[in-house]
Amino acid sequence: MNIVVAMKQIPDLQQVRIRNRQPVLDGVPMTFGSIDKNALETALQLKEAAGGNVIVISAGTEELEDTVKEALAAGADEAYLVLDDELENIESSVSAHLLAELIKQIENIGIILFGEGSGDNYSGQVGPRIAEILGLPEVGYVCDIELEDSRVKVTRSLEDCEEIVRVNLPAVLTIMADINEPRIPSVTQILKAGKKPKQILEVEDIGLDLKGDKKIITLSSLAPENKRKQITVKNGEELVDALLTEGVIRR
Amino acid sequence: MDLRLSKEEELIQKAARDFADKMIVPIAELIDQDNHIPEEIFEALGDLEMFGIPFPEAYGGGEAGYLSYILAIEELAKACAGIAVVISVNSVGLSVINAFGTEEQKKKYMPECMTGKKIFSFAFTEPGTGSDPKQLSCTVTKAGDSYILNGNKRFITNAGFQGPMVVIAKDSETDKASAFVIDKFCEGYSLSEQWNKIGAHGGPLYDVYFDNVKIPEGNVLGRSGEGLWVLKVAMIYGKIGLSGLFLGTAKAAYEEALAYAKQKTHRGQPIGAKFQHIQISIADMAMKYNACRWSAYNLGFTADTVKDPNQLLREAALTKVFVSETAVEICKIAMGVHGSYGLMKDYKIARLWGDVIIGPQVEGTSPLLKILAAGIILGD
Amino acid sequence: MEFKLSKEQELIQKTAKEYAEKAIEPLVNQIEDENRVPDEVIEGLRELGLLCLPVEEKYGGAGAGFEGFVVGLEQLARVSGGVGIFVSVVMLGTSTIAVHGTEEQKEKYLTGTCKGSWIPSVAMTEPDGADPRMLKTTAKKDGDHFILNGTKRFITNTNFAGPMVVFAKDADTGRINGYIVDKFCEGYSISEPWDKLGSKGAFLSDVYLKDVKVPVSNMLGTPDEGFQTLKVTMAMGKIGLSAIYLGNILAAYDEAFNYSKDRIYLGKPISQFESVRNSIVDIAMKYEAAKLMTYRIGYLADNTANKAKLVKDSAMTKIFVTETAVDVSRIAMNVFGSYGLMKDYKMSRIYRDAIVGPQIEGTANLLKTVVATDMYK
Amino acid sequence: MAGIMIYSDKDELSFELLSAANLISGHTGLPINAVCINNSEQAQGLAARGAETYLINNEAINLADSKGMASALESAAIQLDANIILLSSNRRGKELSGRLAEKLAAGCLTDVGSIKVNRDKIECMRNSLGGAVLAAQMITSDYKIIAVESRVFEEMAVGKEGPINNLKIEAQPAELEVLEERAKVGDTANIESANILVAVGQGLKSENDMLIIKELAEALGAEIACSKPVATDKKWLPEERIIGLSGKKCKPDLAVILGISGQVQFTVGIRDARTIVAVNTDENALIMQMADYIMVADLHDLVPEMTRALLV
Repeated sequence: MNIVVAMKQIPDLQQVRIRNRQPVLDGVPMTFGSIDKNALETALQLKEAAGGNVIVISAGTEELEDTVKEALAAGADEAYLVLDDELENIESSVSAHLLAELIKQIENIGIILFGEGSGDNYSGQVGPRIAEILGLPEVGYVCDIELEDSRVKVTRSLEDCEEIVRVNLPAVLTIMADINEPRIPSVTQILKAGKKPKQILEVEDIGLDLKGDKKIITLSSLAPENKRKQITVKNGEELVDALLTEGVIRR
Repeated sequence: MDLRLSKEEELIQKAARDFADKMIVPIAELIDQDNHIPEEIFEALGDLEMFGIPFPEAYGGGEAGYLSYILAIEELAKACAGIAVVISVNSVGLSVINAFGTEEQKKKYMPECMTGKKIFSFAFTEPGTGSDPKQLSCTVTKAGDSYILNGNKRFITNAGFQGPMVVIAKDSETDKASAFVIDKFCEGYSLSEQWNKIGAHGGPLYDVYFDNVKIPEGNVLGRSGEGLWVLKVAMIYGKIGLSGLFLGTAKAAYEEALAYAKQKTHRGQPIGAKFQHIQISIADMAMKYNACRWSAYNLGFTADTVKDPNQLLREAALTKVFVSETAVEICKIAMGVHGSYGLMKDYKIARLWGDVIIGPQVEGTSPLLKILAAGIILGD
Repeated sequence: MEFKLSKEQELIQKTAKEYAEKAIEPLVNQIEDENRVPDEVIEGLRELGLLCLPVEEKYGGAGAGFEGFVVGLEQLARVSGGVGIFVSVVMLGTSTIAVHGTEEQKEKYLTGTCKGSWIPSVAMTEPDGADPRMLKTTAKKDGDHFILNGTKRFITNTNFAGPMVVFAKDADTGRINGYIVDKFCEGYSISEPWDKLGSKGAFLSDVYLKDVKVPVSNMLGTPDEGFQTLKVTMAMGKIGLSAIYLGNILAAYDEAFNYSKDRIYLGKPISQFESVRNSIVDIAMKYEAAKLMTYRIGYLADNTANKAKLVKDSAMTKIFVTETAVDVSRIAMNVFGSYGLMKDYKMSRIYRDAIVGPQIEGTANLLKTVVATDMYK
Repeated sequence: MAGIMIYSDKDELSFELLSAANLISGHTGLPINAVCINNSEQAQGLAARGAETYLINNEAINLADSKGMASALESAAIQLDANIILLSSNRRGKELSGRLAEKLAAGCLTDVGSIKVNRDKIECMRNSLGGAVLAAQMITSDYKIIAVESRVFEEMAVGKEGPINNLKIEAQPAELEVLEERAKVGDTANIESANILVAVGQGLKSENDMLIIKELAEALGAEIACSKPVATDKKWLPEERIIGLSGKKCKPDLAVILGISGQVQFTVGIRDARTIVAVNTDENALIMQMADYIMVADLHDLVPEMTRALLV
């Protein structure tokens, strides 16, 4: 059984600075989103329990060929990638179609894993969209997975309760960050990463028109304005007095 | 030049950093107090293959080169100098086996010393001789197809861990030095009490006593009588490790001071924002750390690309002197930023102060290494 | 990571070294005494592409980038600190125009420098100091011209024809901008040259601007880019100085090394004495560290799109290299003993040159506060 | 073809969506259809708020099966002739929106934090780049799916009664079954609905210090929240209390933020608070720039002092 993990290359958000309300992305290195790393770890643990191969899929700019080493070093066996420098800031619907094409190239799939949301946009759409394209069942916000024969028992964490669900395979699962802690890759794994098999597809191979099929337009994208009072207080008493005067607290 | 880390280098650095943050930082103070590193740490480091970064894959290593090795040692040492000392000395043993060992010796000793379960030592220094090779007093005497080893060695790191040890001793008949591999804790092997070292705790030092230790003939390392060649190679790789190690200590001191300057307030304003002398201190440290960093990384690159051992020894000696001396300067400045608080063991800088002064004193003091480098530079 | 010069950079290094030894070395005393880089040297540098190493090829430069520049300048400055400063200021002028200039400005001034006979200058400092907020030189808009008035201090290469980037305050808006002035235009005059302690050879004077008329098209960048332009200039100046004083260190190293082998004391070369050996190693060690810092800033300059961002790293490098140069000169001087004091020995010049580094383009302590401020951001 | 359709698995969220639909309808004149699945109570609630309500009663539709749910809502949208579909951006809602969007070849925006209608253009604001920026976006496809965060709109008030219609939808066979549903163990705090929050971060030195935080929270009548590392790395608080991009987005009247540096991954979850107090030892910490009241202090000193001041 192959376990597929979808990962998204994003700028290292810790290093993004804001100038004049615009994000400065110049020189910010690319990495995988943090929940994606939990998804990969989930796949690796499933593989350790039940065998099979872990295959990473991703679509992104040419740098992705380097970034994907992070996943291969952590233990993924193989990568299927779409590389194109136009693949920056693409819509969820486009990502879903590109990734679905990659998935179609892979045989004998058991589970397709996603993080519950990407590190940058966190919109959580691509997993469910791919499930729809491929006609597969999907369970989101999974915090526990138990493999059964041709099915899987998962715990879905909702806002107010947990739901234990049994689902037929193949299935799409999106996982929560607290499901595990990603492992630290070992040295030889890191060095072998670049030598692991990679299937690389071009956008033309897939026949998708990146520009033509826009469903969303972005009107503006600015850091939120901060209009705050910025009053410096010296001690706890002064602070409490100020808050009482403002009426946000009562004694 | 291309001063970007490759993705692989970056990932090795990150693996070491993540491990250090998660597993070492929380217990670093405890390691310092107890002068003891928990075995789980060694095993976990073994699993991450941090013991074998530059060594051939065929013997269980990572074959990632010495630049990666320095990147990893820097990160580990930043969290705990003692752990880096253990790895560095272990690597010295591995380096000489790798350079001089027979196929059999390599197969026997290298893989086990990369798992964290066995740890190498290297024994050269003696009580009477300091580090002068011409005055060795440890002797071996040929007896049939074995050698009998007698004598004492001083300040030997990792001597208390299970694993092999390379010993340099003089042949009582030929008067020439040879290198041997022995198993620690074999018959006739015994240890002194631990030396009470000022810092880099966790990698304790012992004196080692050999009382008629029997060494099979097959355990001569390299050719008989060529012990000083083995020593030379050991010195090179020891200095590479120490350059990475004290680079890490320097970084730790710098980061501590920076954090302290941001946090400590004087009349409502952080000292780093208020006082120009604190700002100058911070800039001085950053500048000096940068110089150390490029020197140390350059040494790693040189070790990966340069074949001439003399050139490498020169670079290694110069870099070790520069980095370890500069690390002391950085730590002194960082101490200045802390004021009296820096004297308190509650602050990490107090621990780093004990760690950093070790640098210029070990594996050849700075003046001694300068004599050595001068010989190569002046070509005489 | 790869700490290796490219083949091209190795060749630049070799060319600069050979040219400096062959063509500059014999003239060094003359350059010092006359305080002027001779025309044949300038022409020689221009022909070999050493005058305009980082300028793009399409304007007649060598297109060697800043890494190529520092590697080349190190070798020139090793032979003559004065020539080093001269070349560095040419770089400063051309880079400032290259970063913020319009295509027309670049076409005119960069080409005029690389292929013609111009030598650029940059004028920022004033008698009251070098703090950009305190600039007193003004630019007053008057139709399609600006009228510049003010005095600039310690400006290099003012005796040559060519463009001068003058930083001045807009009389109306108070904003600082760079303006390209043609030297020796109407209203431009210079003082007697300053008699500098060391790094002599590049002409240094004050500049007086009296109702100098500059066409509006000669303003550098847009009105609100002035501060960025200034930052670029500041960063570039420090890259140049790092390379110059790296050359100074290399010169001291060579001198001390050779002297230690030649000088006989008690029947053997002094290189046999431990204290001298120690000194040589100290110098070698410090040279290596300074070299790595300098080459790295060259690398960084080539790989940083926004050159204004180099302010912190270039300042750190400049402080490190110039202060190390002073240390090294002291150590080398000790190797020479009394002989080092004699003008017959090159060491005396190298020593005088070294102390210039930490004092110019921002003193070490001033720059450290700049670095620290950046780090606290 | 034009019309608005709303659906949420949660009653109160569906009442909020009704307000959102009214906003859009007010500008565009489009009719509003509220859909409920196997939940007549919700249907009555919606009708009581004046909605044209459609109740789907078909026990074969499984709420936990996003595939079947998307298919049900697709046919509802077609039958009701609705092209603007508003869903709640809770977990179920987000799963559903992606899936439904794909079915309808629709553009879809989730985690929408505010909606502005500009003539007939619906502009949605949502966080992007890890919360570093706020993007104004618009869907251009025929079908538009918008998943709105909770508490963005007030619940629609009860008013003129609307009709409840029955809608017949065929169920798709589900490829999953729900074995069990269980309440979350332990902490059930809802920091999103608290009026006052005390949020702690890595400035807190030890778990024991949580005591003084509790005292302060009690004195203020506040819920305790935290930045991510306090819950995931240190495990001093449960994950339900995380504020931020991958945690909760809160809009309390007052947020007292203690020892949190203010990375955007955190601030994105609290920047809509009405009043923000930031306490940090570093005056240059990012959090200070977004606070109404700033205090440079060690939280371990300030918190007891503040508690005392509140109790006198």
